[in-house]
Amino acid sequence: MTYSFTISIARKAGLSDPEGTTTKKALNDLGFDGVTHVSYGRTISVDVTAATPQEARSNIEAMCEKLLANPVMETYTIEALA
Amino acid sequence: MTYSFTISIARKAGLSDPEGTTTKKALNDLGFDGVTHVSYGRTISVDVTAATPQEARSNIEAMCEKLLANPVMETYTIEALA
Amino acid sequence: MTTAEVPAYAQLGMTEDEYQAVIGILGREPLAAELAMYSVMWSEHCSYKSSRSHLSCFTSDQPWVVVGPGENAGVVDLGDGWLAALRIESHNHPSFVEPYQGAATGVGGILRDIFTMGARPIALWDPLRFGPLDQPHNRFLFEGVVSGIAGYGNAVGVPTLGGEVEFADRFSKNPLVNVMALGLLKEEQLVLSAASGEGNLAILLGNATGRDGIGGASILASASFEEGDEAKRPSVQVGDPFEEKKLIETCLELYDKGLVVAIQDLGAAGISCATSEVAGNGGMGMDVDLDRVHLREPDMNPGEILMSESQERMLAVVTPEDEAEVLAIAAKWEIEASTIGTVTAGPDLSIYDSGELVGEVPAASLADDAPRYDRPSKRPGYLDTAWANEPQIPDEVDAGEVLRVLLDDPAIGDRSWISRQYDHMLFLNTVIEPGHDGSLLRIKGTEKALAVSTDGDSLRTYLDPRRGSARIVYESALNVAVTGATPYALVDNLNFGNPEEPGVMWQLIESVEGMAAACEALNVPVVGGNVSLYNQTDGVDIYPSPVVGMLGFCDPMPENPPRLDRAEEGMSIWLVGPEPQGDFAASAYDRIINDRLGGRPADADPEMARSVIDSATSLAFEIPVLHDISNGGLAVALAEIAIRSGIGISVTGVSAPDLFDETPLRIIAMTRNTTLNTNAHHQWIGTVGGTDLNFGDSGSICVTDAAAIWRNALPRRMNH
Amino acid sequence: MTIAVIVYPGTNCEHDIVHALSLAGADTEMVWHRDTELNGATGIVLPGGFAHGDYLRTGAIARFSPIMDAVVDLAGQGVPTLGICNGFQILTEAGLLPGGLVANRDLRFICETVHLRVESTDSVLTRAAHMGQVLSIPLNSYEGNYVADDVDRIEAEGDVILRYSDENGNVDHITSPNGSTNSIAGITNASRNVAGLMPHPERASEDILGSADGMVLLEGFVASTDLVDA
Ligand SMILES: Nc1ncnc2c1ncn2[C@@H]1O[C@H](COP(=O)(O)OP(=O)(O)O)[C@@H](O)[C@H]1O
Ligand SMILES: [Mg+2]
Repeated sequence: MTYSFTISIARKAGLSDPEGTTTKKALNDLGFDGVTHVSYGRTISVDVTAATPQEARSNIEAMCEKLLANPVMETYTIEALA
Repeated sequence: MTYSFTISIARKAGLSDPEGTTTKKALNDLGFDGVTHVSYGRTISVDVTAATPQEARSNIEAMCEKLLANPVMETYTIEALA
Repeated sequence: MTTAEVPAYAQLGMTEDEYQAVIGILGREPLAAELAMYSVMWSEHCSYKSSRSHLSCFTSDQPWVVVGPGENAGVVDLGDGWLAALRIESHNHPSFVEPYQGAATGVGGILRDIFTMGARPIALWDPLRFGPLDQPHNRFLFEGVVSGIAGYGNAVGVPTLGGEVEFADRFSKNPLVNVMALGLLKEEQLVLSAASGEGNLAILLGNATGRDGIGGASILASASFEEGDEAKRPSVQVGDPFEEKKLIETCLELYDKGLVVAIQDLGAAGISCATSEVAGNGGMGMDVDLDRVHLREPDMNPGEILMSESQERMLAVVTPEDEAEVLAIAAKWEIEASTIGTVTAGPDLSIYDSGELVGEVPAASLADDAPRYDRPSKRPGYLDTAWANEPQIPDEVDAGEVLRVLLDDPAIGDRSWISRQYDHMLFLNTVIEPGHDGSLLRIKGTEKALAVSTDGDSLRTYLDPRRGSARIVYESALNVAVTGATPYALVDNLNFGNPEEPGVMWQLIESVEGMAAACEALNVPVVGGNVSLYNQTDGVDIYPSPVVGMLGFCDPMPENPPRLDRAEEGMSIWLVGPEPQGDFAASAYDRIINDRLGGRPADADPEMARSVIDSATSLAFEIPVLHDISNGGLAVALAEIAIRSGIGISVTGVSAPDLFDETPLRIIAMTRNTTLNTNAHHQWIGTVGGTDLNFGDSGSICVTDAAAIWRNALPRRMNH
Repeated sequence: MTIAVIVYPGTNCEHDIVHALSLAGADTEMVWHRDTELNGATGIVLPGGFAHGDYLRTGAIARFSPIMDAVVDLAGQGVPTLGICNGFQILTEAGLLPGGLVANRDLRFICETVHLRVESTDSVLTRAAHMGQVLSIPLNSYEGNYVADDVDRIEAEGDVILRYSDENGNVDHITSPNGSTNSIAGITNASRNVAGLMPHPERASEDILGSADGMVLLEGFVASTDLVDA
């Protein structure tokens, strides 16, 4: 059975987020004055075959820990898709 | 009043996704054999001040059209955060 | 008309006559896949049907030419077993649709042309043309193209050593993105694209085939753009420099081990073009099995597989004995490979899908039988009006004030906003980096060096295609000569409007003849080129924009080649070349200060060209500063030296209009002593020193002020 | 006495570093990332480039290459180990050096010669330089912006070996070319045998290339490999 997940990865608070900062400035320059904060994240969608939903999720957790997110700089959340 | 939104941006179907392909291969190499597909996306979180929630959302829609998403290659969805 | 009423061939951009020609070749109506193949292979982009007959005036019979036009890249001999491969390409329409990916895939494509020849790509250059930067969309395109070139070139591991850029209104809806690449190889590594040996195998290497850019060649590169065409966007191709890097290393290892009989990159029209060309070039045929093509999307039909323009793919012909080793090398570099075809005695290219024959055409007919058009040409009416509209230059000008304006022009100001985004140092060959005249690269382990300059001048070629085109050849020759190199070979890129308009054909013919004559005068072979037509949007043609890439060669290289930043207190300044002739047509002064365009550019004298270019080449071995005069005339050229060296310059006896005159074939030389060792016509004009650029009665400007304006010209427009 | 130069798919500075190390008198051997042995290596260099296309995160996939067990092992034993640019990024991903590298402040690639001030001579890379020395060395990266969640500890322990400065050695965090925290350009580990930097010393290895200032770093590194028993 194949399960689909979306992993959202964000830069840890307090570390610089040049993409966010630059985009905020660009939006302000374009006349969107009301924009007060912008931050960037990445999403990785993964399809994985496993025997049970639990196994699939624990697999995804292992992937995040090992490769997909960098614990020094990032935090992540996992969402299972229906 | 400040409203928060998260914009999720995905690459249009059919376009090649070298990052996704390379990451899938890396996961398989690491022993995650069950991974059958990986694709990449990005999220942008924006805080915007506006008089009404409607005004905030229409602002966000304009930002997406103008700057945040690349209509040639990407599709996007907007989510309002509570 | 609904699509149902338009015949299939017309939907694919073919004329009725062309369709009849296909029927004539096959003796029957073409199958769907066959029609698709002819439509793309006979498109302007692939077949050069409008321009081919005019390109014959270029010559390339010099003894140092190893491979002339016709192959993927030209190849010249550098002695001691070394060869250089060079090529130029355009990716204009794709870059307008999606600037980052359009430019990126343009870089990928030109690199494949180079390593297809057996060469390691060692450098890139990027001649660019955009609309004015005060319009946000033009800034968006410019930013996207530059980052696309950077994103792909840097990651694939090939340095970008320079280029050029122009901004003019007619490029707003049709920017020009050309890329030139240079490769280096040893004699024994040279490979060509002609298949031989019945029973040899065709192996497809690299990326999986997906629905990328199907019909891209015919739709994007061969037809004019209309407002609203952005809807054609699904044909955007995504570049993968990582895949290309692995493909380069794979191919170079295959050549090194002598495992390749022939090889061809996959560009426009993908598999159909590559298989028919390798087979046709060798007078052979090929059986191709589409089931064996590795696909990105499983449900593709034969026509899609044949036409797909997925990037980063190569087709290698190898012997059956070597197949296993070739596949093993591909696996080592972590790229996919599948054996998709077998070379036959010919003449047919036979395509099978699920065991069924879906197409069978004479391989050579796709290339050789493409139509050729001798399209009508007529001198366009705008010329008389333009020539009569002569520039008016006042006798009294404040040169300092004029310089303030000129140095702020984005095509005159510091272009390191661009080149800083490019890795221009990789391989440790770069002796003269971007920001001077020509680039200079050493060849490690030898005394030899290569110099390159790319040049175009669209407004001058608009005012006089013949003279303007000759002048860009001379300018590029001077740019390489001031590094110590001798002009050695040229590639050209003909960016023109809609060839079905007689005025555009006239521009093209005049331009080609002008370039050919200048090359002849310098004894420089034209070893390759590219033609990009239909650069027309909403009925407006671009300015005719031929671009040349000149390769210069020196052996040995000067020990300490001239640089713009080597001017020092007390040096004498010399002006080498003809007296100023009042040449202001399309000059920076007339365009920027007077804000108009008109007059007829001066003709460059071939005799004078040879004399000045030769003298530049030899002076480069002796003196610290040597700079050719181009955009903005003497004043701008001197300002560039003063700014880069951080020191003042005093000029005596040059009147104000002459400071901005753009008479061709002139260079500035600086010497530590009071003589200049040259036979070319020259005169002393001043001395280095102080803090100002001082033009005597004609005005002055402080070097630090000039520097600030010059440095800020692009950043102030692009960094928001 | 051989310095192993690790080559990942997408690495592109391997020939350049070999060239410069040989000018510094070293013997080198290129090692493919799928290999698993580094027998007899007296030093290790992870060169610049775009390992695995820089996809996912720079250095993230390379960090799991089969050769990395041997790299981590030898580095742990004190073998001099140097990461340049992408190699630095791989070393941070592998946890051999603290912190990480994110996109440049202005979101553009930067290729230009910058000035670096030597902050510590207590590392395999900076041992031949002198404190406060200003070096002119090319930077070439998109993700060169150094971040760390424990930057105060890194500073306090003296792990910073190179900082971006002006030509006179003045450090101004606002004008650091890429926005690096505290203008950090290079760091070392607690044992001082692993070092990483974003600029490319091999690109400043001969006067004809515009600067030979990188040689003091590479010569220092080669000298420290001479002290290792293979
Ligand atoms: N698009 C570009 N990309 C990289 N370098 C560029 C670009 N445009 C200009 N340059 C560099 O700026 C310098 C000056 O260019 P240009 O004024 O066109 O020279 P010239 O007038 O001598 O032909 C050259 O070194 C050139 O390579
Ligand atoms: Mg010049």
